[in-house]
Amino acid sequence: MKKKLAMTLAVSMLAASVLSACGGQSAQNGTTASGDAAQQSGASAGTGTEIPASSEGHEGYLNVCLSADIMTADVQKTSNDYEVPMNIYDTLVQIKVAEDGSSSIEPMLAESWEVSEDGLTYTFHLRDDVTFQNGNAFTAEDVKYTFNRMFTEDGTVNSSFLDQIAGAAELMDGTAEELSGLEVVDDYTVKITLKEPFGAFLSALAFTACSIYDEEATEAAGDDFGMVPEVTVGSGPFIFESWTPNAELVLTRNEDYWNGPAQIPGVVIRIIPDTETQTMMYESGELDLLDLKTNPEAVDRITEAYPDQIVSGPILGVDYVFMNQAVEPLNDVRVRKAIQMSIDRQMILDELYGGRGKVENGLMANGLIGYNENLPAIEYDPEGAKALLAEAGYPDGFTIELGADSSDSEMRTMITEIIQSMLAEVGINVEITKYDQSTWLETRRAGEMPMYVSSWTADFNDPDNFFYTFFGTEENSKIRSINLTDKAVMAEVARARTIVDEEERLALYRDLEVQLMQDEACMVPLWSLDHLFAVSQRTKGFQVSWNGFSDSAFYPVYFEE
Amino acid sequence: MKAYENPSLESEKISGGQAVYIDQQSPFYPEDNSADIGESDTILDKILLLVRQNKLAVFSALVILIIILLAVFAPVVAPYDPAAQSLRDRLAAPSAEHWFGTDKLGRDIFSRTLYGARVSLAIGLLPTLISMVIGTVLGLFAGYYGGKTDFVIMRLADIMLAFPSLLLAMVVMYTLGGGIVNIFIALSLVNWASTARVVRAQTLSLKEAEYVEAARSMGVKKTTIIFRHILPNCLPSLIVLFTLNIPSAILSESSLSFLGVGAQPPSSSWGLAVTEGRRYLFSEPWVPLVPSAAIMILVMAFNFLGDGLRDVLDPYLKEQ
Amino acid sequence: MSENVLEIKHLKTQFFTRKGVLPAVDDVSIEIPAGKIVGIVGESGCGKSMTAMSVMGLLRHPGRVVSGEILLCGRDITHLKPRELAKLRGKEMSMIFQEPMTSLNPVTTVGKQVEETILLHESCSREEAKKRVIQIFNEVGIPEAEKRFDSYPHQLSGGLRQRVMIAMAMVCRPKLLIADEPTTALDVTIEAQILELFKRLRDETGTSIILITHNMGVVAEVCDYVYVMYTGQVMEQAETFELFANTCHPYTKGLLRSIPKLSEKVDRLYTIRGVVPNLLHLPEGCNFCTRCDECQKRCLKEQPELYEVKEGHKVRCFLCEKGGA
Amino acid sequence: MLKKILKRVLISIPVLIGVVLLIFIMLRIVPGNPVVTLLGEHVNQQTIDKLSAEMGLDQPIVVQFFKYIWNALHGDFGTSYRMNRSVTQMIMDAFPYTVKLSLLAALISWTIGVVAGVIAAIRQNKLLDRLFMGTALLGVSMPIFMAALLLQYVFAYKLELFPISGYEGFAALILPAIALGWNSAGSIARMTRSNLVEVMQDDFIRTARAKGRTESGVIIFHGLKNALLPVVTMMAIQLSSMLSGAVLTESVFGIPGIGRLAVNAIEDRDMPLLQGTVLFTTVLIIIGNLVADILYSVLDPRIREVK
Repeated sequence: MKKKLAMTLAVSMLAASVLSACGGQSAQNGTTASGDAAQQSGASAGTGTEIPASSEGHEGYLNVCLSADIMTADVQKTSNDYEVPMNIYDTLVQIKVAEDGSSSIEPMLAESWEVSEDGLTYTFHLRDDVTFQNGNAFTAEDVKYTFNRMFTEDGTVNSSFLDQIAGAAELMDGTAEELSGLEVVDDYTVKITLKEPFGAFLSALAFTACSIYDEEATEAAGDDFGMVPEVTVGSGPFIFESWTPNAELVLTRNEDYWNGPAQIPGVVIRIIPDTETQTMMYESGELDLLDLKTNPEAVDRITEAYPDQIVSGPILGVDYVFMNQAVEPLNDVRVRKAIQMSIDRQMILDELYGGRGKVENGLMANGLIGYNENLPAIEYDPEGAKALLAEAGYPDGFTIELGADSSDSEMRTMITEIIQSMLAEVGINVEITKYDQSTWLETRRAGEMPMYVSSWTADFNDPDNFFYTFFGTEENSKIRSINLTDKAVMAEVARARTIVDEEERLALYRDLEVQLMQDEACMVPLWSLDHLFAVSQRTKGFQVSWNGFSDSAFYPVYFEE
Repeated sequence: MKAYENPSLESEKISGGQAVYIDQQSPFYPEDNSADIGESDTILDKILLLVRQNKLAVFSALVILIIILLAVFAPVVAPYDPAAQSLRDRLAAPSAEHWFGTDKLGRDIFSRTLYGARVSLAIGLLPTLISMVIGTVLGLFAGYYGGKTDFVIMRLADIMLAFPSLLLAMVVMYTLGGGIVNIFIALSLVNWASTARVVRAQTLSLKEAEYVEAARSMGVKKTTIIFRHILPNCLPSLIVLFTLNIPSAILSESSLSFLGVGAQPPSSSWGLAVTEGRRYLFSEPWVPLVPSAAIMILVMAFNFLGDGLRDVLDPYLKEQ
Repeated sequence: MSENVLEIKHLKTQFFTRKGVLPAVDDVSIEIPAGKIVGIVGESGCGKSMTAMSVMGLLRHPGRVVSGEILLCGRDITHLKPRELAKLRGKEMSMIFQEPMTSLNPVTTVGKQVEETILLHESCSREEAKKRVIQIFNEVGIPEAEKRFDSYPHQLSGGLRQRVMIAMAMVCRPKLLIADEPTTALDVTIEAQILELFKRLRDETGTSIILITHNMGVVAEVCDYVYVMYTGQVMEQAETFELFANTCHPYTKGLLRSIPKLSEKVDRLYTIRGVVPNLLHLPEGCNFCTRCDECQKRCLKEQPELYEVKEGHKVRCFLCEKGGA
Repeated sequence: MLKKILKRVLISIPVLIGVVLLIFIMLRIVPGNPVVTLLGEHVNQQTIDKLSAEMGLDQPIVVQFFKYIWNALHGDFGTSYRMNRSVTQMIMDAFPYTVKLSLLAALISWTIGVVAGVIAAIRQNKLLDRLFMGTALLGVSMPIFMAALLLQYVFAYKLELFPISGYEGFAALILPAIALGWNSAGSIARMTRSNLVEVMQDDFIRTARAKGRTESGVIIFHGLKNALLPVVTMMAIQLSSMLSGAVLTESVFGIPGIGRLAVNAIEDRDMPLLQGTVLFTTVLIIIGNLVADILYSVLDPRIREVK
């Protein structure tokens, strides 16, 4: 009898599995009719079996994907996951990219603003017709609340974008209750005072991390804010509808958006870890948008197959080889210069990226405010490099460690391998050491990484975002394992950000760039790249974000059937 | 082989349990066996039998041998330096110059595959050997001493077996970090338990054998009994187990590499080559397919050889 | 002599091994009269089991009947298709084996296993089949038959298992039952009971029985007629009484001498010297010459034939060439 | 019977504790502070220390261990570093996907495995044997992710018979399940084949032949039943390798199951999540072993009674 019982159990288990599987199937049938998404794009051979990514109730949504699930939609608590925030929140100001590639700061939640002569006081006049997605009206109090929260809430990571505001430090270490530099003048006017002039302040405010929250909703949500879609409220063009961890995020159009509702009903963001899968899904019409940066090897094929569906924009970022001046023999400027001269950057750019980008000779990325087109080129000259090495006392080269993060992209890994082999040509034996990410970061932050390859992309469109990050303070230069020895230059970098006069400021940055990158050869600038996206045939209006981030705003997107 | 880790069976019968003592007289052809092959069969005899009987296994052994030779003489055979890059020739299709084409950095895939064989063979052989030595010693002691020793060792084995092996290896790699040496450690640590179980079960039955009883009554030292009298009788099963464990080690390496916690570039393990090459499955299929074919050939060869060895060495599975 | 249930005529069964051809059964002719118990005796490997297997059609690769005829109730079954032969097995002829411990399927109840035989050969309902199983269990002396129906083999003693085997073999009332060393694995009291059962079954059902054994005592007890086999050949054949009373072949003599007798006091039990020769390397002359106490020069060169020494008593020995011994 | 089950359950307890301890220790000796990774680029040391303290990472390991055990006993496996969610909740969300995938894969592998094994055993060394065992062995010999990629490429991308990726609905599960099941089918086929070959040498098979079963009847009614018994316990081992394989298949096909969680956890150095997923899978396997053991002893009358 027990045997019978066990058999019954086993059989019912199997049956349950089959049933649940069938249940899934019938649910599937319910949605196949909505397969219009699948009919799009170049996959003409579609036999009708492709099933659109979106599940029930998401017909006509834009189908996009991310490689990894987001951590939170609370933008104050993430330094990676901007896609959802970019679409569900608004910032005070925004950056717009013109046809010619130049970018400008434009109004968003703030209709207009004035900056005082000394560059210390910013007065923002806010829109009075904005409501949050829960119906609450947007007022100056929300701005105050949001910026205060950045310094007081546990787990926020983006305070550096706002810490120029007077009283920020006090608020952070608990000696003040409120952000003293932020004053609510009336419901629709906010006055912000900085502790010292900061030319890039508006650019910083335009960054998604400075999105404005609804005080009431955010307070009510508590720890659930950013984690539970229903309570994660913003004023943006899309509403955070649902989040199935590791599977998909759904954003639905905000019908009451102050700037008019978006033209697409919503966005389904699927989590597809495998980039090869992403490419296949795009080709079979299951995705409307494919980020070619995450799948560089598909670029040639995709651009060839869908030449009219490629949207491209420059990445306001540069890849660098970092060199630690605290490590022998990298403390010798001749050695650093030799390394600069040993890497054939143009060839790597041509071969790996099909030349889609620009070899950089300085710190700043092509497209950044203050970018210097006319920097002298760093020539590829292995013979000269050998001579320099001999001069520095290393005629037979030397051995140096290059630390790599094991979670690096395959492209990055290839680049380190190529650099290793190129440096071997001039006698430098590069040992690539793989660290897991946290050890890599910790070693780097401790200033002990001899060499590494990394990139920096602008958070806000200002040279300060590059110079200060790497050279602004002793601490900054240490945590990037640069350990800049020239303290005079460091002081100049710190001074530059306080200069009010734009021309003067940018001129100083240009000088500093020559000093740091050419004279002192602090790092090897490699290139800035173009960010390519492939869109489906029906998808129009998509724009690469101004800095070339992978995360995109979908408000401008529309379908052309 | 995993199939024999069956806990409920261990006291009943385990592959190769009473290896040498089983009654060789099959009712169907008593004359054949008792008269000629008989009980005095050595492992060598049985391997000779295999050579005559199972062409596939012999062929597999030959393939393995060739791969070993190629790996050993890679510097002689390989037409190129496996690390030499030639960016301009990257992803070149197979040609007279590059038999299997070139990879994403313009390195010769044929040469890399030859050198990769060293890594993959080492990963197949070394950790398997280490883990089996650990497992054998623990299994012998557990089986022979019984009691608390047995309980502790077997619970330890239970713990190891409770983990999905890949996950456990992932955790070890997470702790130690990527790299070939760490794969050795991870795989050695993970796979000893199944060997321990098999050896223990055999020891349990061999312990009762007359000649062991006799040795014991004459006062032979316990360790001597274990290693001189019991261990040799476990050897046939251990050889089979060894051959069949190698493929899983090789595959584990490729899985770990796929997940990014295995071998790290620029090393040239096959698993890593497949992983790195899979981006090119559409456009330059030779890049991932050559190393995966290499893995498959080696793994299959070991599987066939193992199956063949089991057929001749393991009386339970003797075939017609 | 009454009608023969089974006639084996010049049967040759060979094993085609890699090392050569093994003549497991070499020109054997056996007759089994209805309602009799016929014994086949010999040491292990003498071909007695192989003869039985040949009859049953249970030879496995690489063994094969090479020539000869096997007539079951007058019908030649040597060339039947496997499927047709299967129909006969269990119905017309059945077999029980030496190892009662392992000859039953360990994961099925013994009742079901016996029932299976009925259901295979006769169309009858399950209930009816079960009834018949219980009935035959009673017949073969299995106590508490109904309870035993649901027992698994491992729950039964060796003797009971062998009774189950007999029940299974007898349940369809076959004309011929081959019992291959049915009592070897059992202890003596059980052996006696089983042998008694054979006699009873024979008497009650009229089934002919081939009893394969190496035990002359068993033969003496139950057999009507005896064949002595050695290296695949029949060495001597006679009615039981005749054989014991008038043993001719040196091999048979040796077998008989090796039975300990309480009446005689001996220092050491007699054994036939030497070992059974390898079938691949049989002596040129008489197969037994290597071990024969009475071996002559001729025996080394020539193969003796079966010489009839008396009606129904044949001997393969030159000593009996002229009849009588 | 009940006693036996109870005994098996009791024996599992030290195993479970050992598993927790082992995982716990292994994950604690990892160098590097996970908080650093977690917080990313824009963060200062102050924040790092604050968060480390919040997560209890500054406490002695023994304290951490007992806290963990205590919480785990209350169903709380901690909070994921990266996702900032309850690990228990994440596992519960992911579990159904993995279960569906594994069950379907198991169904596939058992069916294919047993059928191939039987055919191979019957037609030993004939063409069919070679064909079936070859296919089965191909599954065993191929890296499972390669099988997944090839299936995906051929059947989803080229032939467009199935969705390339996804987790909703039956169709989306078929390819991942085949990729997963193919791998195990090989071992099952091999085991079935060798068991069957072995069983077919047994005495009771001869008995079955003697009672008039045709060869196919003998195999089906007597051979298989005995040969498949050990395969039942194989199911438990299969469960283990299925869950291992799910790690790879789920990654390729984008199924948000337990395996994905584990991979994510490793990529993100998310210790609580990794700990939770590994523990959870291990418990599943222990339970699976237990069930297989019990099932085996239920199916095999010999073991049923022996204590």
